Amino acid sequence: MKSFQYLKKIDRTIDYDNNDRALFYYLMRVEPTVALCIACGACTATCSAGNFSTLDLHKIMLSIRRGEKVYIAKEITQCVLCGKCQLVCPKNVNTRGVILQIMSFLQSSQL
Amino acid sequence: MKTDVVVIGGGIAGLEASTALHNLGHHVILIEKKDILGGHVALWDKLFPNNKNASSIIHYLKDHLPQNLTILLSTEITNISKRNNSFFIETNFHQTIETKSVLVATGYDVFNAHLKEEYGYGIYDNVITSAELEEMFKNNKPILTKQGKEPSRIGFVHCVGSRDRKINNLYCSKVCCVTAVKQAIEIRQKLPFSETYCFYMDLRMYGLNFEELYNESQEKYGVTFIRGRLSEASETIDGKIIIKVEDTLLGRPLKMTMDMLVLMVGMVPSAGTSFLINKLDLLSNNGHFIASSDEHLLANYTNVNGVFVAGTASSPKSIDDTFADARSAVLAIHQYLTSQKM
Amino acid sequence: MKFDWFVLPFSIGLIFLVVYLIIQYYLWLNKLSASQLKSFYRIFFSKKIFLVIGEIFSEALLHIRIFKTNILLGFMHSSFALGWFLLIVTGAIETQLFASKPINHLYEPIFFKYFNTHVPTDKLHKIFTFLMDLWLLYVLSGIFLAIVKRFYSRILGIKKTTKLFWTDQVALYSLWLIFPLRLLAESSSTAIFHHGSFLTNTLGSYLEQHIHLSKASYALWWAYSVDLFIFFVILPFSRYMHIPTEIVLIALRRAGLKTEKKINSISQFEIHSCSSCGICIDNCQLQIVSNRNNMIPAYLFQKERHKKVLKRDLYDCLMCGRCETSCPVRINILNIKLARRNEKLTKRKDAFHYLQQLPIETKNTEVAYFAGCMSHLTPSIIRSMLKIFEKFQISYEFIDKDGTVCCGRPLMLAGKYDDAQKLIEKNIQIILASNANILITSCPICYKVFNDEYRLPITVMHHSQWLAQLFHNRKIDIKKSTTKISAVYHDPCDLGRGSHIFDEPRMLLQQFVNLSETSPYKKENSLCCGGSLGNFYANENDRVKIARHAYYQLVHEESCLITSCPLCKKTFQKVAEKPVFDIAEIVNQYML
Amino acid sequence: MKIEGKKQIWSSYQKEIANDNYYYARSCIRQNFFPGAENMFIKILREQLNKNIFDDERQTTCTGIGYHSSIVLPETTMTVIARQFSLMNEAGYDNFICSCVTSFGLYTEVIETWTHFPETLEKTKEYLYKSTGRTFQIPQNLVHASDIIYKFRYELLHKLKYKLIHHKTGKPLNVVEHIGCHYAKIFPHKGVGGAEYPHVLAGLIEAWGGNMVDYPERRHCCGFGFRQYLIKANRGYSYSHSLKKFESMQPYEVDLIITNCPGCNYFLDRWQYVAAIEEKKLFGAENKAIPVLTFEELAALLLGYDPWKIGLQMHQIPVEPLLDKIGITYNKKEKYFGTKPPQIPEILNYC
Repeated sequence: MKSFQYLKKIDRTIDYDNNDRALFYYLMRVEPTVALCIACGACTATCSAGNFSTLDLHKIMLSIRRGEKVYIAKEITQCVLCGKCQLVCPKNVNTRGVILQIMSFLQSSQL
Repeated sequence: MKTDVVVIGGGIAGLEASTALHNLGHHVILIEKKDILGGHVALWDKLFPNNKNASSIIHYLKDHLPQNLTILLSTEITNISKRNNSFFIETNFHQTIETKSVLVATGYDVFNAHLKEEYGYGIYDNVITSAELEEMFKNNKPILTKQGKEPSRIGFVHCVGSRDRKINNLYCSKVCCVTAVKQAIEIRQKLPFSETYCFYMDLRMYGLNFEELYNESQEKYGVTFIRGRLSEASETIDGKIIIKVEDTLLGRPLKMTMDMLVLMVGMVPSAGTSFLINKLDLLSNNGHFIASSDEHLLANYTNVNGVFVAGTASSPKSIDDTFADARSAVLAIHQYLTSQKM
Repeated sequence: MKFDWFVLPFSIGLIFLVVYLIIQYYLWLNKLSASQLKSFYRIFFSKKIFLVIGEIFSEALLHIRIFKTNILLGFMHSSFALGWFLLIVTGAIETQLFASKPINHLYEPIFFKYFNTHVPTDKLHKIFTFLMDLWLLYVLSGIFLAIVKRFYSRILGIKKTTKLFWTDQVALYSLWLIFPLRLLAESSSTAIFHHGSFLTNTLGSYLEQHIHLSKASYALWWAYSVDLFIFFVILPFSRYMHIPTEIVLIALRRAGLKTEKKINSISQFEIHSCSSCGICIDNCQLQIVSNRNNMIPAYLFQKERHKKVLKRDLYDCLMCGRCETSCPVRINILNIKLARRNEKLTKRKDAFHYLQQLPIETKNTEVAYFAGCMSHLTPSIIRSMLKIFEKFQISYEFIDKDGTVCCGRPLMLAGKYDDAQKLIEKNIQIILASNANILITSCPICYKVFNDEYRLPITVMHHSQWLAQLFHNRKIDIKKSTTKISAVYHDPCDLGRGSHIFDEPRMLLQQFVNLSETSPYKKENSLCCGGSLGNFYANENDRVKIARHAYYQLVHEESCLITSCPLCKKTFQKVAEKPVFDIAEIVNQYML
Repeated sequence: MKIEGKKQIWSSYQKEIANDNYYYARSCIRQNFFPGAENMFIKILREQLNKNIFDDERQTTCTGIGYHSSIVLPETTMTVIARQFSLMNEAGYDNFICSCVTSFGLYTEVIETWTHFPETLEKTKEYLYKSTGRTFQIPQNLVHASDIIYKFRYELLHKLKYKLIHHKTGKPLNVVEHIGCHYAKIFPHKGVGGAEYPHVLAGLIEAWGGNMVDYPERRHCCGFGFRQYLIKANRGYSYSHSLKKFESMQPYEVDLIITNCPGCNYFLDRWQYVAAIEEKKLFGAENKAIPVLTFEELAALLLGYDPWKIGLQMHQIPVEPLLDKIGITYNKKEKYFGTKPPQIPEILNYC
């Protein structure tokens, strides 16, 4: 918006129709426990990396379902895979497995 | 006509109570305004959480009805009054029934979804209520949009008409959460290539095996639950519904196009319940359901001596709760009638 | 000249095999670094060569380690290896002694009974003939056991035997056929020339009564040779590649070479040295509870050989190390798996940028205490340690009190070795800033990585070691009045098998509790609790099953379980009937 | 879309609209942006409907812009509004018409506040008396100017020279209506048709032959938002809002947007112009931008007034394609009354 001296605002809305949920379908195949997350936040509360960073596993879990790939790709690098989340998860989500699969999925999709 | 007890309402509470009261030796008249018995349950297909046929419940109740029980179908009460210790009930057939006691089992109506006008019920083609969806299941109708296509994305909006100050219904209707889970699973079973979404404020999976059903819906059927109250729905040029919610767990607004939107309508007191509240000067809870004399100890008693209440006339209840409530009402009436005889 | 056309299949097969091996080994060795090659060649000119020869004899031929697992299984393996070896050696000498020409053709000892038709007359010759029959019987007994093992493996002490790839199957059946064919061929010739001994003569005369021998005999020699051909040609593409490769591997190992962080040609030697004997199968707890096979070394290396390894095969493994401990060939299974995992995930440049912002506070303390991530979920361990520190007035710095920068091992287990370095660097800074002499950790996972990767200039101790030392210095007194509880000690994988700390915890615990040591699953043979950070595929159901299985193998009746790992404690707690303690809790509870 | 369902809702949101004798409160910005609109309103009422309407030169702003930007205190606003009412009383009128939607919202809000908190009414009376020596009465009927046109839409229908119909094909034109947020979103029962399915402009469109387009983002704000627009750096926020609406209405091939709010009208017009230049996007039928008119301008246009005398050249989006569709003849040369025409960017220079 050069000529008008202000910028178009980025829409915060999750545009569900246009998001790519391939990651979710991939995870449903290889690690179906991903579907069990109820976003209770126990993982985030205990997260070793989350103590020092913005890593928020329950948000990543939700973003997987919403197809917010850019957010996931940005945040997932902060995970140290320590596995505390797995110990506290009330729904027995195989969190480390999910994260590893996300990493390898993103790697193969070049994000 | 003279009788010991008039049971008003031929739903499951009324049927169960009439049978039990009759078996205890009281003379019972059961009044039902429709021409069939069974109330709402007769309109349903499968029950949560175990997928049992709703009709099996009605069959059981009908099979156990005493043969000489007086049942007045298609009968509406035009007036009811209390004189001395008796109630006089006038019907649309100009009968007058004199009774020692009355059991109000008038149940509920489903919430009028027109009142949540921002959801577009009655305006958008593909917004339906959960009751209508259940009817489609019951009658084995194909699940199709108004445009005649199989919907590929279906949303369930929880708490329509419940827990909403805007329409002055503060209470939780109790059964809609698990009904949504049940119906979402059924949709996935009938339309395996569809996606189903539930938009909820809280998920109240209070009953036995409800949580299991919820887990199954997620893991096996891939139902997606989005925590956020639907704020507005609008129709697209091709008759789909665009919904706007906040994904409160992500803290971001979310926009999604749906082929069909199902409103999980809650329970409101039925017209009959309101009528009786007026005519008998019954106390009510915030102008809604009939108030019990004491919700713990005297759940089936009302402020009027000789008037008892059972089932969803006093609060939203599941089928199990309704049966328990009806049975406890039977004991209350039995006690009342026996003490009167003495 | 002693020649018949039937010697050709054998000779071609053998030449093919030898050429193949020379080329393959040359290619592999060629990829080694100069220093590695140097240390490998040097071994041939040092005293170590005798150790190599000794180990080749004891392991490649006798299979002493397998004997230790099960006598019959050991006998089976040794009968093939040693028996065949003796047949070849004795046959070669026999040919040398009793053949007409001073130099024999390659194939002559193999078909000796066909070409040499003299009846043994002198005593020496008779002894050789006898020996040859004896060795053949030895091998045949092994084949008998091998066949039994295929159907009733439990007799040989193995619950499950390896399922084979098709080349393995062809090789296996051709191997099984070699010796019966040899017996039949020799017996048929013996029946004609009477130059055999107790076995061949007897069978020969039996056969003579039933079959027309002169034609059958020739056909049998052909069959024998063709079978040898098949075996030799399929050998490089089957598990029997381990026969020659293990010999090279023994030399490599004695030269101090093994797979470390990356897959290289040493790993190739290791992978091809796996005989798929299947001993690892029974030792895999994940296999026991889930019936999954893909991660077991016997199968993993089978896939490695055919380049068919999937992500799941690598990551669905507890990394407990029980297979490695039980492996008779001593293959560095864990290193190979980790190195392969490392190839799967790439390094992220932008990872862990937040570490830079963490402040590092300089302290001056005696002890740096690093509880570890998991210990924060078992606060009783941390509380016990802190109480002990305070009681003995040890100045300590609880360096991960407000959240742990992970030690890095979980990332390494995921195959992100490079990313882990960033955490390691940060932790080294934090640890060194405490100015402590000793780093104590409550977590065996951290302990292992502190030792293996950190190269800290200070002493690293697991709290069980440190407490044992404290006790040894007579600083701890035990409450006298209390009766000792009976208990079993569980060795955590990373502390026991991973770091070889077996005795200190036991020594310490013996003072505080009645330690029962009857379970066979202790020390090197300890079981995994199932909590493993190495596995990325096991669901909670698998893990609980492993924990339950392990718990009831260890704990009987009245004992309670003591371990020294927060993760083991937390995992066992889910299935335990009685409380599970950490060693620090026991010390804290029963010290005066 | 089920029209019966909407009718049911419309019927539950009807309001009382006075029949004659109005006191007219003008809008601050409309007088500047589209001066023809208010003039035409007065003209239509006087000439076409023979109504008595008083246009008071003494009136001031309602303070709405300052109030919604948090720079004017509520007490000040109440006092200013009380003065307007006092002027109305003095002129002998009881029926108050606001030209501006924000004014309408604010007058309604102030009256509601006085009703629910009578002490504020007393305070206001005191302030007004102390500062001006005036007293005041709350009007009997407070409506927005669009309510008046809505009320008389069928009377006007008989006088229309043109209809919202393509004069060649005979098909109804696709018309989007946009209602200012403060018209009914604050007090749904004060607006014709309520907040969810407002009828006040939809009624005009239907009555005058057009096809009302109900597109998904119909209820979305135009993005004016007062403080968002007052600060230049925030204007991108306003722009992004309008863009959302344009993208949502694009599939409907819209011929015309009508609004009843000064800010909305200005920005729906202005932001199309910006989008055309910045993003090379045009959102209307035939890949042209969508003309944006106020309801008065539309009424005047259909009644046969000269487009340039109504002031349609004040819009940045060219209106000629609409005039062509309706079949209104106009003189191209007279558009700017002989003055130098403004520079029109190439993408919009299609007429």
